[in-house]
Amino acid sequence: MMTVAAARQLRDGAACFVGIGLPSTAANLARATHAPNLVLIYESGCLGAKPDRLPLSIGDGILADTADAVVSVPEVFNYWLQPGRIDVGFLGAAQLDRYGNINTTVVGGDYDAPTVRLPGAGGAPEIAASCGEVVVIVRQDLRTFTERVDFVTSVGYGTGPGDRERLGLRGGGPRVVITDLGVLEPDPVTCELTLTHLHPGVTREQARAATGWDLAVADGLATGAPPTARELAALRALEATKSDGRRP
Amino acid sequence: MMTVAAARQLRDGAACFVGIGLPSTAANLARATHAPNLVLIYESGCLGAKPDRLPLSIGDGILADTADAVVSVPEVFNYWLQPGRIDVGFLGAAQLDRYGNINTTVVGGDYDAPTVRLPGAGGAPEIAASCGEVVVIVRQDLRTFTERVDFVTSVGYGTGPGDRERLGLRGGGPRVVITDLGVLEPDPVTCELTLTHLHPGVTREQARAATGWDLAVADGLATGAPPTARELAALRALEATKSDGRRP
Amino acid sequence: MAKLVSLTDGVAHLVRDGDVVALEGFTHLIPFAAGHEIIRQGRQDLTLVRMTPDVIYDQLIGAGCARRLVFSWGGNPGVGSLHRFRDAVQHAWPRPLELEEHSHAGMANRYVAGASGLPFAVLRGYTGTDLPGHTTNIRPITCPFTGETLTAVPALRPDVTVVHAQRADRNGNVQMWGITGVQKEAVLAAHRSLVTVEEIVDEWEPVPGQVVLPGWAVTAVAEVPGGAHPSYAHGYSVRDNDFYRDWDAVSRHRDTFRAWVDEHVHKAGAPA
Amino acid sequence: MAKLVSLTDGVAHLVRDGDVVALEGFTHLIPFAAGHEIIRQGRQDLTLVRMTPDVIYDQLIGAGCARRLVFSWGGNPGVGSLHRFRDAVQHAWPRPLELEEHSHAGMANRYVAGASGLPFAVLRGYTGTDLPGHTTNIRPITCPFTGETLTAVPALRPDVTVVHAQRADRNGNVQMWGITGVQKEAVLAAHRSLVTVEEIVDEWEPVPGQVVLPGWAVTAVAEVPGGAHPSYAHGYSVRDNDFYRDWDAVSRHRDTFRAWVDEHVHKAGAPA
Repeated sequence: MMTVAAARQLRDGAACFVGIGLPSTAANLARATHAPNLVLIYESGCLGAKPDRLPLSIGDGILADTADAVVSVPEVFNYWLQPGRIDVGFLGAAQLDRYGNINTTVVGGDYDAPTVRLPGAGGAPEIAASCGEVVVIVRQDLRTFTERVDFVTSVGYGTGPGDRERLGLRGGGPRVVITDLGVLEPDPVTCELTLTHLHPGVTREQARAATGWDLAVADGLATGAPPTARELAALRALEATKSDGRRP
Repeated sequence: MMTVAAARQLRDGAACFVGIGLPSTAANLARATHAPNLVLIYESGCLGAKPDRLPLSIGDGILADTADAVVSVPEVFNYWLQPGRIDVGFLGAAQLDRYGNINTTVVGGDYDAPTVRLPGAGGAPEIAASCGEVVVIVRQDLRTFTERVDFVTSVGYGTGPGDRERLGLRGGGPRVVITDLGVLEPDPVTCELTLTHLHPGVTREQARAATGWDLAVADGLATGAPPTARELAALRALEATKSDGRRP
Repeated sequence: MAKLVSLTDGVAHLVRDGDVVALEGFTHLIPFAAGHEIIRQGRQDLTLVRMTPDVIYDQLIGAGCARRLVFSWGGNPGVGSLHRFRDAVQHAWPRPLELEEHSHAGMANRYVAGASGLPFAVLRGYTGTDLPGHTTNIRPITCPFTGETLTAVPALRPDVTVVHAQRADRNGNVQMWGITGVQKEAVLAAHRSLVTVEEIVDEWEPVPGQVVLPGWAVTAVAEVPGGAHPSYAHGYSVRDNDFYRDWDAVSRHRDTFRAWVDEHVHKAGAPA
Repeated sequence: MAKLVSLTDGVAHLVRDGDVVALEGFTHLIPFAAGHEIIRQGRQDLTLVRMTPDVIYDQLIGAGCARRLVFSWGGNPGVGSLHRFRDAVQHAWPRPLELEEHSHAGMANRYVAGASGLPFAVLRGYTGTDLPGHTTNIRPITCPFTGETLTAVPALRPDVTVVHAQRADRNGNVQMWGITGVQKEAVLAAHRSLVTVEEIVDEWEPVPGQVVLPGWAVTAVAEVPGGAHPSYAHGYSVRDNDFYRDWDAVSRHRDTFRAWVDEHVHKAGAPA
């Protein structure tokens, strides 16, 4: 359901900066359903990749083979991401706070002696800064949805309204957070992430209980439409392209 | 003789930044005679071009077809010239002073209303700054060899010893100036251009009379060896490759 | 996706009076046909930007389209001077021409900064020359790590960039190869872009050395076979060196120049 | 001209204890065989530089070669964590590992600055994140034209860069294609370079998308077929995704890791 909900966020023709894993699956699902002209951009330098199977890494050969252009890594960041040419960026998170700030660096302890050392920033800080909008895909639980992130790897709305402008960040920031429980969107005034949709079968209490702050709930809280037969078929077809199903 | 003298300055295997006209002829003559492994670099982005005929422009197709690599114009300046990877740069001059400073911008009047508007800088300022050494090829007469250039387009030794270091220029500067009368080299102490060789049949008085400052003459002033039969044959073969001989 | 347009419509919609216009192409792939269309449509007060304002800008300047020129080398490559350019600078004919003058390295980096969404670029350049004395667009900058002084130049952001390429497909993806100069940067630095191509094809073969501009990064594409003449399109045509040499005589006098423009630009009309 | 060498000699002569070493390759063309040779030769106190210190640096770190890591993303792509990297950071095993941490954009630009002979690069990056608080190598810089504040990072100048490519010729010219990442910049930024290749050929066919490194810009080339495994060489091999998945279990414990290194690195020996 996370994948389907994420795919639905992508309008046809958009240029989309895709990381590996769920974002890649969602983007390719969108391409297989309602958005055939979605432009997939991978940080490995593949612009307009059209893989017919799901890559395991952002540097799989299938991406280069099917891309409109393969450019260098400096070029993808400097000529394509930085000037704001990418409409949508996907990000994951190990921790996320109420303003959509993201930690993928260290959890617990202090920076030099962390409890858990995570992979780090990668392309995320500049994706968060420069894409027209950001879609965050993340599991919703108390470990992840925290009052404060231990480390700001990528900026959402900082400490609230006006912060992105003050920092000179030119992209729009997180437009939507998609979890295994539902969908959150920033309040247009406070920028605080607000629960706007639940996935079928999930309650608002479950969502609030999985959140480390007092989660705001939209007045018109709705339940998302379940995956359609077409979406499910396309998703199954995509998943079947993974070579051996042992994907972690 | 200028062409032959210039070609002789190029040691085999050197990487050489070549402009069109006499430098290109000289470099290709060197490649056809004593320096078969000379690496020719054109500012159009052709690295290691091996033309079998003389191009009219630095962007002729023959250069791209025979190059080891064709790169973008920003790349040729940023990755190849600027870091000092090029051993030798060729420059021409509309005016030249005793410290090898070069003007190719404006002559006479003032900058906004010049007597003669020349093409301008092109790649020259950074060639002069960054190449391991510079070979200047220029006709020697009072219009060209002036006490002061009207405009410093490209820096030689500035106002004298230590100036290149003070300016932070990392290349060696002009090592030799080849004219239709002879060869000048900077004095190792004063940096002043000093006549070190005359072409066969030219006198020191002729050279001094064609110079707008009191031209220093080296103690061991020598006469350059006349072109060898091999050099002349190679030069004629090259000239014959110009499509119609109407080269201006 | 880039729109497929006629050359006439492309210039009419994308190039406006007073615009900052870059026509790029480093000796190869110079968009001459588009330049002629700009003359035919009588554009005025343009700021023309180009590393090497060679014959194409000699024509635009002589035709009175330009108010200002931003450049790094203004000559007829391998031939000599640009007489219309000189006449404009030395005698303000047909109108005065303001100059902003750089080195190639500076201009190339200004496009890179524009394409990168940065306000400026840093280079080792211009130091000790008289160039910084004649524009405010060359300034020192200090490395925050080493304290070294380097040179900064501001980004170029043309209102419109026009380039020529070998091929496009029906989605407006553009393919060029051979000497590709600074065209990618010039297109990406611009607010709008027009690409003329030798042909529009259903699908193309990848070619070694190709540069591809995705259709979603280009505003419009026009099919103009031979649109680079007397420059050339690698794989389609060769450089017309005679034209460049003959231009020296054509352009030397105002009347022969005017006659040439009348016949070869105005009377010839736009390509079908 | 680059020297043609054996992998053993290349590593012996070009990679020294205490060096700043960059092994680059963005998922594709990762020089694993060279990394194993560095382990076999027992290099110590290396500062390892790499945008994505994935399995190859997990091995070098676990083997105790590294004192310091400069990087932007340290994970097993598509799989999860790097257990040797985590063990070094969290428990200083087998020795402490200093970190200097950047974003991809920052690292890529640091190589670009190094390749360009500039002391620093400018980007829109890091702003508002906690990354600048943990290194002095991320600093603000002001545009001298607009007054905007941007971010500067210092050039990377590795003592030696090692990359893998598809082909070289006998003059040491190197040809690579497919995803070519930041390899050109990493090689040009370094004082010395070693390129391992699938094969050395007399002459090659140009390939669309190729990047060519001229032999005079490379220090040494070693023919090491399969030298990127479990990464891959486009046109020669495919990525061994099973290896990456299996690495998670192999690397999770110190003893299984040590056993793997003994068998697959030390006992296997250098390629002939």
